[in-house]
Amino acid sequence: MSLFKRYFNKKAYDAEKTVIWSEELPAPSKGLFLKRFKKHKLALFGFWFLVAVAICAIFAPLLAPYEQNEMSAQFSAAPSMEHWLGTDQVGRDVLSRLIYAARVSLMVGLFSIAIAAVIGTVLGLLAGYFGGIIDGIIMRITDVFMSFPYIIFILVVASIVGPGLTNIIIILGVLGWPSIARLVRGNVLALKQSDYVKASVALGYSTPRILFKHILPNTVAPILIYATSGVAGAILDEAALSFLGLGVQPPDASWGNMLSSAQSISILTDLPWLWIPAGLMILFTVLSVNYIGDALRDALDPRNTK
Amino acid sequence: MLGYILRRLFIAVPVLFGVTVINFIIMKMAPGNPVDMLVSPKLPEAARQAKMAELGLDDSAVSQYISWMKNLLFHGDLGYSMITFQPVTDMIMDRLGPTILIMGTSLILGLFIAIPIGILSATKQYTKLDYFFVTGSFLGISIPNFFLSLVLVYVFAIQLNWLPSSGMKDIGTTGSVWTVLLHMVLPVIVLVANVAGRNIRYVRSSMLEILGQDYLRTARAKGLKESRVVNKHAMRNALIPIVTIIGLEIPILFGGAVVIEQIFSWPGIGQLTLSSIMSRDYSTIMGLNLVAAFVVIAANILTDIVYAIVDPRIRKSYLGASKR
Amino acid sequence: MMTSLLSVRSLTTAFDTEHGKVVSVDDVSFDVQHGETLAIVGESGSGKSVTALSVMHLLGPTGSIESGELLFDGQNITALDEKAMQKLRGNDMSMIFQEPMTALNPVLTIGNQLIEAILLHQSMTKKEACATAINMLEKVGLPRAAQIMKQYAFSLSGGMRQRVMIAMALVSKPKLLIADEPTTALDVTVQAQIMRLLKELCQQSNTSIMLITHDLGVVAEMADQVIVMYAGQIVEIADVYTLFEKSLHPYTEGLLASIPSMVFDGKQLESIPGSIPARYQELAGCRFANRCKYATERCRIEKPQLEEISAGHFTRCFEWQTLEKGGVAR
Amino acid sequence: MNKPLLVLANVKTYYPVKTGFMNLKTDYIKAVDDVSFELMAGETLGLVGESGCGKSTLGRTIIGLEPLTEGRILFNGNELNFKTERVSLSKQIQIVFQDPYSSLNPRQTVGKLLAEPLHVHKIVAKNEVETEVERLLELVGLPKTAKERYPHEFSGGQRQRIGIARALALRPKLIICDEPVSALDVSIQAQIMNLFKQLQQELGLTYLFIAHGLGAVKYISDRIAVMYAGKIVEIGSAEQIFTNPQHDYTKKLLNAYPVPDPRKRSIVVQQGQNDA
Repeated sequence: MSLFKRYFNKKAYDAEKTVIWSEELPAPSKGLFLKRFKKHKLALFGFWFLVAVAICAIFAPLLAPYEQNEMSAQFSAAPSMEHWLGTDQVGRDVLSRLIYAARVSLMVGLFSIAIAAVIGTVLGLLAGYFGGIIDGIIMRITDVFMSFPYIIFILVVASIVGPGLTNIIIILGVLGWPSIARLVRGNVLALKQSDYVKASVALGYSTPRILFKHILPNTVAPILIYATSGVAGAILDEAALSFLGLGVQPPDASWGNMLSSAQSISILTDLPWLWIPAGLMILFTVLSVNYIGDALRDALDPRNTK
Repeated sequence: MLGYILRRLFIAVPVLFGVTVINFIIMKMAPGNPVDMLVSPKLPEAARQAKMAELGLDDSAVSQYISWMKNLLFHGDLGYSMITFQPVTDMIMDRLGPTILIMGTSLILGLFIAIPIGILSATKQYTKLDYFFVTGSFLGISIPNFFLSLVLVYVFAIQLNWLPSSGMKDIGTTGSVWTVLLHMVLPVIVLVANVAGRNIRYVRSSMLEILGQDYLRTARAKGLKESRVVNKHAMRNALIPIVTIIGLEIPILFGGAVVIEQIFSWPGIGQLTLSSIMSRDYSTIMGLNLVAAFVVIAANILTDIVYAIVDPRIRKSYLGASKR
Repeated sequence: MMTSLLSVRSLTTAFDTEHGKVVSVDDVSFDVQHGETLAIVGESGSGKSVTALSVMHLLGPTGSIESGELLFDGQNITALDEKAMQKLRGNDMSMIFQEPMTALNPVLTIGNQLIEAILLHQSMTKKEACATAINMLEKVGLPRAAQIMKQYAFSLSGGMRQRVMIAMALVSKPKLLIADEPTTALDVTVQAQIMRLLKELCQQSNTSIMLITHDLGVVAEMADQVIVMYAGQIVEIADVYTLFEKSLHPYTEGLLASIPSMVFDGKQLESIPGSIPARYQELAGCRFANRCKYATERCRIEKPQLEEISAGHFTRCFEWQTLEKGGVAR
Repeated sequence: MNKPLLVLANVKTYYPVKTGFMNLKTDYIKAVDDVSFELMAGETLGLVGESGCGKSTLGRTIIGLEPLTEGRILFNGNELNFKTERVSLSKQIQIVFQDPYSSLNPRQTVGKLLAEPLHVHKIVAKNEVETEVERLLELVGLPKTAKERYPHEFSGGQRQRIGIARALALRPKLIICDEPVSALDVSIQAQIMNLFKQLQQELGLTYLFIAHGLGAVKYISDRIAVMYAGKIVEIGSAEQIFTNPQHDYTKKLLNAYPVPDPRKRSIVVQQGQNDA
């Protein structure tokens, strides 16, 4: 049966006869993503705010007027030309600590979600694609993990493994994967039914190829959207942990632990420069991330044709 | 329907089992031996061993787990606190009331705010009003609840001196309903801001999805007023997925309660959790964790069942299955 | 001559999109007479559905009527406010849609949705409305109507849902029924039943039908008058016999040739090459020129107008005489 | 055309459905119920039936996308085993899907989409992949420039051409055409049908051509099988099915089709019928 082979091996084949006509192609549409993203003015603002925070974090030693633990003679000093945001009870410059603390929030936000996304994506892919017992086991584990109230679970684990930046990142990452796994699994289940994945099976592609070249790229958008809100959540969680004293430990600065001292009424009342700037930094950072996530949702949604 | 409920309960069994196992493992991972906290370090080794045997701590982890489960299942007994020596069950029961009070109030108030605003926002998509509500909702989810608490305390308790900022009642009094209500205001505002913030967007997007459906065009083609199209045809469909919110909110509220109760010295589960964590009272933590997980699972089962009741499509498929 | 029931004059409808304003119905005029069935034929993107939605004022937030006039039953409804339109919709003009699967509200019973439609336009008690609803369901050929009243859409088949839709649309005896691809989503055997039902019921109540379809077979069975649309414009208007016997537009000719017949004749299937150009609004000449075997240089640089060839037969083509002679120039 | 290329013997595809109290009972949906036929090399068999009759499931069972519950499927005399021979079988049997919007990976350019099977199965040498892709595009009537574009930039008919080119890339003998024109506009349907026919003549392909209407398969089929509720109720030459249908259901299908001639109007429906 070599009709086909003969045809394809024929060096010069009669193109005129085979080509029915040549179709016109529509003009390519490019830059739609940016166009949609840019419609969200607040997301653009959030983006530049985060860029500024990131610059502060990266170049903290250059930008901060003082070392984060450098103590001056003035204790609990109100904002002045010397110390723009005043000093804390042991005479450290609040602005400098604020700048250094940006490192903590950004690192926690990015790295913990990276860990959670990797674990969640792999488990979600496995559960969704293979189904059956594998799916059953993975999904029951996510059920168990999601049954614990998240913050309490984190607090308990943090109290056992001990506080500190690295631990916080690992805890948030290791405990944050279940919702991503569920999201990915749901997407994979839907994509598995799609004709293009069926076509890939019929074309004899290997399972890893189908999983990683055909299914995964099409779940990236929802993962990315979810991860953005995950970043916001992780920043808030780290701040809460540090605020409660189970996160980043002094003397290292974190926005959360800078607020911690305000639990005492006298600091709350008398030294507002100690806690208000840190609170606002958390608020604006998280707000920026959330706005970006919202814009991403609009820009990446393939159903969105408006 | 009964078959569905039973099956749903049945699925929960392995999950609950998993919860207890993980809980137990975490406690075993905890550094230090609880005995060392109970007995004086100067006690001779033999006496220490005797104490361990008495507490059952020299058994294998598996048999410890089994006896712990036995106590839980047959006596509802979660063991004793390592710090206060009170029964954990009693400690939790004492604290449950205040927590349910602020969690329940916040959940109900939050949804009462979020549902109408979310629906209004969706029907007025891309108007100034919509932007206003959406921005408010973003603020609600982005503000750290401890920061909002501090700001509220600073403004309303310290500067204006309108509201109390700590405890559930005034010190030395039994506490009338009115004073409890006053004490509740600030913590509830913080939780409501969160609940409403999250759910305005949820309701809004759920409603937006419904607003694009064909059957609303049918309703308009009938000549229905737009208000009726929205309030009858769209709302019914949009409210069904909202049932699931309650299941999703409860674990988040539990987490929020830890921080809020700490700041406002509210004598609930959250405060107990934090103080147990700080004092490494692992048997109490374990009990608390278990109760929390149990509440979460129960809430999820309940939402699933309510969902099946309110959605005729699902109701049908399960009714059909159990009838046959 | 009697005045027509619906008179559409130079209707132009546009939508706001990401790429700016897109005109999807361009200067469309036609009449629907009392008791007649007018078919609007075209493929996706021809503007046929948008024409129907414009008449109903159901274009949604992004669409709007840019210019033109709509006269319904002697009344100018072009700029009618929403409240007045609500009185017309479902009462004097009704609409049924292509997708019976999604056109009914999934969480309300069939009875609830039907009774709602009745009470909206007729003054009667709830009990009377219920009886009317059951009666109507029986009329559209649904067995056990009383039971169906209590059921939800998901428990009915596609054909049954479309019957419910028809019952809902005809319950107030409208003067005009707009049927947007009413049988496209259904199987052929069901399609025949639904077509017959529509025809019977509308004849009984002297309801005019505006039938939107892409299927010339359905047109041949149902229509009195036919409008062929292509890329937002009307390209041909004729009565159904004239259209099928001596169509004078190359697009109609191509469409007719590409319907597979049910007679075994061993012929090749004819086809229209190519597809609708992406930005046809910007073309200098005829929008069909790129796919037309009759196209000349003139067709590419000059816009053809709709021309009356004989009484009631219009075509938008420079080369209609070549078609009439029945030959391809090349 | 002496030896059958594909033989189906008592093919059944059942889906288990859990029912009863606590879902303990298992019922079966008989999607394909005892189907047998032979398909000769170079032949086209039209498979016709209404929605839910199991025609698509049958097509997907033959190419191993749905599990075979019972029965035998022989290809070239050998029993099909997709578990172990997927790679070699994919070069023999290919499929074209109904929906041109969901059957192409939205994140791959057309060039990558067509090059991938060539790479994976090493159909041509690495340096020839580029020209082979162009050749495939030309074969289905698309310009070479289509390579750099993403699927969403094409119209429905053009996407279906891409889908056909992808199926042809592995140079299969048998192509399952799973309602490939149902989702397209009428004028485009005819284009694609003619493309299928022309490709068959050029390349000597064998088709199992699935459609819901008889009209669609008339021009391309040598034989036609009519399917109803999981079973084939009638199979015969295209001419015979159209001129001398035997089974009542076939007659009903033929009658139900609207005749494109207003002078022969006839909506023939038996009384008291419903579609429940």
